[in-house]
Amino acid sequence: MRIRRGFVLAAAVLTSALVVVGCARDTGTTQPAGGGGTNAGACARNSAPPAPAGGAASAAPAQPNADASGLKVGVAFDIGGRGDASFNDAAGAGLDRAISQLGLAKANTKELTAGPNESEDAAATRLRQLVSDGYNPIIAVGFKYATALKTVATESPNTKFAIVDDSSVDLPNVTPLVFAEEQGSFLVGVAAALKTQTCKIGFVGGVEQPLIQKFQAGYVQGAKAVAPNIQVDVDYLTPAGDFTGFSDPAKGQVVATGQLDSGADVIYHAAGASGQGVFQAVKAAGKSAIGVDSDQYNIPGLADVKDVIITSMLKRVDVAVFDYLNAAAAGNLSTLPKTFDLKVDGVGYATSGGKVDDIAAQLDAYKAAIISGAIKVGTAPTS
Amino acid sequence: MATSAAEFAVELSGITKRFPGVVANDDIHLQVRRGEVHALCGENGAGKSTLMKILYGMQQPDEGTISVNGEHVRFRSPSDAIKAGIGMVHQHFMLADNLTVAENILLGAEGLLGIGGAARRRIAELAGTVGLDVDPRVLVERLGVADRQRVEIIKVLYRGARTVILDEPTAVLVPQEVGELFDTLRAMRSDGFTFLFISHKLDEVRAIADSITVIRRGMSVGTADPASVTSRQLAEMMVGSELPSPETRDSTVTHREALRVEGLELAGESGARPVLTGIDLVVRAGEVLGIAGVEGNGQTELVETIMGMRRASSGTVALAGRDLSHASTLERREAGIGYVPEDRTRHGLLASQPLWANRMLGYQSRPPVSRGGFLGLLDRGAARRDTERIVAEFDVRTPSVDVPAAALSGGNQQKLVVGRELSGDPVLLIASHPTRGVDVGAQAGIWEELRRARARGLAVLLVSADLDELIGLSDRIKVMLRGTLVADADPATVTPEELGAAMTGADGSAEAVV
Amino acid sequence: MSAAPQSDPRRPRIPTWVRVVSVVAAGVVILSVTATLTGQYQLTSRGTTQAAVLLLLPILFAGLGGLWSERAGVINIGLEGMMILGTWGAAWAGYQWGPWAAVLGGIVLGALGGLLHAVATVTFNVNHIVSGVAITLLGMGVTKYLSTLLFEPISQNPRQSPRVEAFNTFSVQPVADSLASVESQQRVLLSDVAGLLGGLLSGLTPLVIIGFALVPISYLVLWRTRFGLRLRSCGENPVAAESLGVKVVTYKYVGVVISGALAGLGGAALTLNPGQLGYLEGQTGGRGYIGLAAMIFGNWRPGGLLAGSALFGYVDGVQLRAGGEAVHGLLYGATILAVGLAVVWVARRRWRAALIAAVAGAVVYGVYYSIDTVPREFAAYAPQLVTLLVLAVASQRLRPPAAIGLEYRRGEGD
Amino acid sequence: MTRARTVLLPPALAIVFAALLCAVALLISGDSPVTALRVMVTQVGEGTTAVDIVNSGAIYYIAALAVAIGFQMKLFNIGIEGQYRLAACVAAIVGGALVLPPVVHTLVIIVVAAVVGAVWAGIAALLKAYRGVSEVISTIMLNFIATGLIAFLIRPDSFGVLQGNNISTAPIEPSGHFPGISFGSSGTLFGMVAVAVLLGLGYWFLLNRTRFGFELKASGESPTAATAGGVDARRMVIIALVLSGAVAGLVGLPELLGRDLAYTLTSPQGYGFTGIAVALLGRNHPLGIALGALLWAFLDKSALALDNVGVPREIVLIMQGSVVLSVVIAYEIVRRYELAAEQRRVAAQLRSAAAAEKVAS
Repeated sequence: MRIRRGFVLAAAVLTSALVVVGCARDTGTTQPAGGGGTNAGACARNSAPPAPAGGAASAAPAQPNADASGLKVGVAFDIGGRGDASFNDAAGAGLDRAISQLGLAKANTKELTAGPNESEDAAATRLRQLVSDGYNPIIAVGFKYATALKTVATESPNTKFAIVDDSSVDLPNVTPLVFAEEQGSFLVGVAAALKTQTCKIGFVGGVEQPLIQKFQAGYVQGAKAVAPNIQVDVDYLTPAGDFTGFSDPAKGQVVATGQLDSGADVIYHAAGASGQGVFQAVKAAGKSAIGVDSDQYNIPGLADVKDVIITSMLKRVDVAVFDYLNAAAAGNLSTLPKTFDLKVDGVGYATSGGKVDDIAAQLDAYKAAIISGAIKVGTAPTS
Repeated sequence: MATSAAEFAVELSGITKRFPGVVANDDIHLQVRRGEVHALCGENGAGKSTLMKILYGMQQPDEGTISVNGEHVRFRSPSDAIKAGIGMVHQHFMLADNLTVAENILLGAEGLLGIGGAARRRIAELAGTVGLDVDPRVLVERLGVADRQRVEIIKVLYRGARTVILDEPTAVLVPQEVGELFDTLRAMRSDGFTFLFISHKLDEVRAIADSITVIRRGMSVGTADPASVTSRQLAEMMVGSELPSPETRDSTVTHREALRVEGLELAGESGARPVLTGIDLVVRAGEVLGIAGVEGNGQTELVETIMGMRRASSGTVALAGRDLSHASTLERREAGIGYVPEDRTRHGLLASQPLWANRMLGYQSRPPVSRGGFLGLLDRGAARRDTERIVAEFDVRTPSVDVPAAALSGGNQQKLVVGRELSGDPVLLIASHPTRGVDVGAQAGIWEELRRARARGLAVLLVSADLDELIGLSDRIKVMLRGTLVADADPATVTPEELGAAMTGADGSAEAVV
Repeated sequence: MSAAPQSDPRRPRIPTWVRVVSVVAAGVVILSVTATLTGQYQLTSRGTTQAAVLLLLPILFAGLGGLWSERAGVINIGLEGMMILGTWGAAWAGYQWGPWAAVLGGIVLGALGGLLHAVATVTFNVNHIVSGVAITLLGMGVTKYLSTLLFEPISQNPRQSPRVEAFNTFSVQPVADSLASVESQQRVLLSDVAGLLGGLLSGLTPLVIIGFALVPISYLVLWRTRFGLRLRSCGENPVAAESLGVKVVTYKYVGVVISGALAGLGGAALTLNPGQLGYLEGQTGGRGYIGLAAMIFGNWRPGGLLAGSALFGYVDGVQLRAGGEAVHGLLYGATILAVGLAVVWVARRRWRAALIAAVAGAVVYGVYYSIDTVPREFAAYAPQLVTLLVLAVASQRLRPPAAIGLEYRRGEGD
Repeated sequence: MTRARTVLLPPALAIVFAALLCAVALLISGDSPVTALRVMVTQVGEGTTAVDIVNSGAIYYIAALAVAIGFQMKLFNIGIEGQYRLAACVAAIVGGALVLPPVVHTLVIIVVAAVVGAVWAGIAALLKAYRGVSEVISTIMLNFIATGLIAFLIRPDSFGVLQGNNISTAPIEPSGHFPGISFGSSGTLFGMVAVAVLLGLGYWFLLNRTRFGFELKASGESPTAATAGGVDARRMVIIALVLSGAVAGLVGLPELLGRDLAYTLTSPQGYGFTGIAVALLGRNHPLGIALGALLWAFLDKSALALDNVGVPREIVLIMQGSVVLSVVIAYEIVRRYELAAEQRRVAAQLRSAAAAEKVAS
């Protein structure tokens, strides 16, 4: 009895459903799938800004190389350490350059690496170990060291410290090494807007936190500066505090594929190791991707996807570390810039692979406009 | 194979099995002729079950030998025993509720006919012979007790066993069903099957057995001829002394109502038919009210509903005039209900806790165990002292009150539980199978305590499957069938057979039996 | 505890396949209606299905692992640890000898974890959850140590393996193409079915095939062979099984080791995931636990756990691909579902259930009506939220193996 | 004597076994276990390590107590992780928003944290008690959801404040701090360490001296017997989980009130899982847990020194994992052996008593 009633009900539902089968949908909104271009032809692009007075952008005068043979340099890396193909590696590269160019002795350097989810006191202990072993200066890589550094730097006023990605520690012996990620991201946003065929581009962030939002903000602003009606798909893998977003390529792949399916053809990622998934998705779809932090075209691990990487937003932690060590060796830290921005080549874009050579002029024009102050790049997403 | 040796289907000699602290079997000898029903008698805990587990390969003897059909065998596991043609129907059903009837039968015997059509046909054939009328694809959980036993027997037959061990097969059956079982056994005996029939129900043993072996305290004390031996003689062989009797003497029934239950109903789980319907009963101070019934007819649920462990869907429970229908189990206990649960290891004791901590269970809110107060502070000293009192008064054999409950024998555990539940002057004692799985000495002691408490004016609601115990102790008996009380009986005149008829509804009426 | 038979045992229940087909059909119809009415066509697009398959695969393997272990009576909350071991093993074998070696490597390392769990729980009778937690801890430790030791010299990164070659993907070509053309016509229901099916038939890897094949295989082995019957009997009533000559300890060991192997296979699926270079520390991200939840969700049955992992993969795929708006659209679908259930229950005269469903539907619709999008913070955890809600509604109808998690010792039955 | 053996032998065996395992692993990888051990032990005297060990030990201790409350009745609160993080976040938000007199401010923060932890655990408790949802699964799911909730709460447009590239809650005014004991250059002991000790005492008292503790243990030992003994199983599930959650809510406070003064994106995670491990190590006994917590903290903190001698720090993770697994196995073996011995002893005593009786009569 009960079963029969169930069947009748199911049949009723099915019949009514079948009635509507075949009715075409009112497809007024965005079409999914198929990569069908939405308004490819209608991607109006502004022309590049005029070169500002004073000619092309000139890099800040480089400081002469000092002799760093007397320094003992300690480096505390963030989670991942050397080999992360990201800012830890970049910091390491800066140190290596100091060894080769400034006469810093390899034996006089020491590198320690943070573990995941560790407490503040572990970070502090790491810094203290470096202090007590006589390292000076000491470079902390990553904003997670901020609190620990504040403690340790207060304890050891005679040791010089630098911290990458943080400017919140206000002590005389702490030098912040922060970057204008938004400026570099602006430029790759420009590149994306110039390269897109569909007038739709994507951004994949690893974890939705302020640092990554700076990348997003600059990228979107740059793209809109070129093509005001461009669509930018912005997605994050995980919300703030859930750091698995930086190490989940499977999710990166899914998100990127979603953006590609909805018509985006250039995707910029700021998602750490999850970016591997983004590259794979882009490669599978035969579109373009933009790397982050270092020149990802040249990373050996990404060799098989490098042909889709048209450029990378460079965050020159290596430059900052090198410059800092150089300044420290010279005994004058005041020559360091407050922010490593476009002007001092603290951020920039990569040209490896030659995929942006055709738009180099426009990119340089925007770069000059930013350096001259004609374009101000915001650090927080507007929406 | 020597023909003379093959006279015995099974021969056990010198079997000894020791457990930590206990010698379960001590040099036991047992000879079972082919084609006979051989009864193995002994009181609870005498070592019958251990012996049969050894014969069935579930346990290995420390000493002694087993011969089957005159050949020496060593059973490392039940599968060895099954290969030798020995099957066992366990006292507690060895069925997996969540598997189908067919799966339960086939399990372990898939090699015989596979698990396909041939097996299904064989099962259908066997089902016909034991009268099992269910689809073999249904889950066992949907079967009643009698059908479950039929499945158990099919399991053994399916494996082609020629020698079948029946461990207390009648414990869950009413007399009529026992008769049917015996008919089946006799028919199978004439087909050449051999049975080892374990029981302590002496009348049944004398009715079915061709020969009897009695064991006591792990030793075989002799064999008897069922044709000539009397129940009394058998009993004395089993116990080694005169039988205790559960008979009560004078009536101590008063007019004070201790427990009044009216219109009690318990709904079944998710739409199933009600487990209890329209239960009305009254127990007076100084009275023992016995509840008879085949297991699974709602006695357990009745007791647990009165205790507040199950929520009645309607009806009232009043203790000495006070309505407890909505009280919690603890409140009911505090109001003066003592409770001897049917399964002391599951419901009565905390096995790994010391005896004094077990004294607290159910009394954690009352003196002498509790000091009361907001935090409910416990008085461990008082708990120990009172446990020592129980140990002394109820003759609990234990070296101290600090040993864990699990270290005690079953009888001593039960004495502890009874002693605890008679503490604090209860108004009503609910005793569920109070002497199940208890040795004869402890049984007598428990009966004596119940009688004494009754004389002091305690009301007792007694649920038991042991009809002798029920008739001997009760002042009145009510019969329970399919969740309702269907008949009243007077223990002074009723016989176990009449009670059995009422328990199965075979008397065709819900009127009083007597 | 009531021993009373609940219904007439002479009649078997409604065939399972009828229920499965109706549930799937109802699900598709609800999704189709939702997609049409909310304009969230991503809900039934081929890409979403593909994403769902990609995301559900490791969960499915873990869930199957849970099934094998728990059917043998051993709770396996160490699936996460075994999966981590599997990712490492797959990467280690995979970068040297290719993808099939990776599969084998994952299986072997996962099985080792399972063996450890079996030793602890079956031989030593350690509480199953305790052992599972300990194995997860150990799995994390061992893989980190081994990666530092063996991967860092090659990959220059202690947290990541060198690149592991993955399987090529393939599609069931003519069918997939014609489905794609139907999907692009945007016809109600037809296009939705085409999208959902199309996703299932394209972008396949051998592991996807293995994963989906293992569902019926697990069913057939566990429910239709003597081996399976014996294994399940150990989870239902080990004492009875032993009394019938089943070597309970052996079967439990086999069940738990297979469980570990399947979890390890799940790890391999992560390592070989398109879009992955190989082993990456922390890449399991709790998928082992989610697999366990999917299995419980699926009532300890292969088809059910497939549904559980599919739900999880689908919701995750939707939220990752299409974000909060699509999850918002799902709320609409949930409303339809609740109303539908209410109607069914009214027809069956189960007033209370119907009322609850109706109220739930109203609440969900209220939420749908009052917001435009689900904040990313919640959308990201929509799968977990859905799992929790479904368990809250359905958990009392679940039927775990009777002897699960219980101590069993040889010869102790009575 | 027997008792001491039962209690002390298993962990000792387990630690030795785990240490041997690690030594073998180190030898295989070409490192010296002796050096590793020496460096780790020496590290305790360096800098603030000793104080850090006690501080972290206190945090692990609170987490493990929270776990142990549930374990007593065989409830597995895997959700300590989500409970403490959410509690710390909300407590930091409330603490940062309020201006109150000293002591009161601190107390309010503590109460808020406990309540939030209790509420979050309460969801799992209600689901378990009324819907039969396994607390293991529900708390795991709630951990994920808590992460989302926290992310939502500390968004700059909710309650968050941008601190450079980090987001934190508004810092708590000095009146809300829990003052610690300073050892100068050796660090500052969190004041909450004292609270952890008090919690341990309270746990012991509750368990062994009160009706609630008895009912809790009884429910864990045998739910059926407890029910027959008048213990309301559903109520116990709810109380035990809620209490466990309330204690879990305090896990984040030593660092919040003693050092960080705000909840940030980078606030540490994972204490919940450490708590489970430590509770297992300490076999739910307040003293055992304390030792387990200190051992765990020692391994965590001293491991930092391994970097100095080039030994992979991850060896400590193997040590931690294997010590937990071997300790539970060791406890089980010893428990089984002791029960059998006890039964033999009882039987022997009764036999000799019976024999004496026979002789006397």
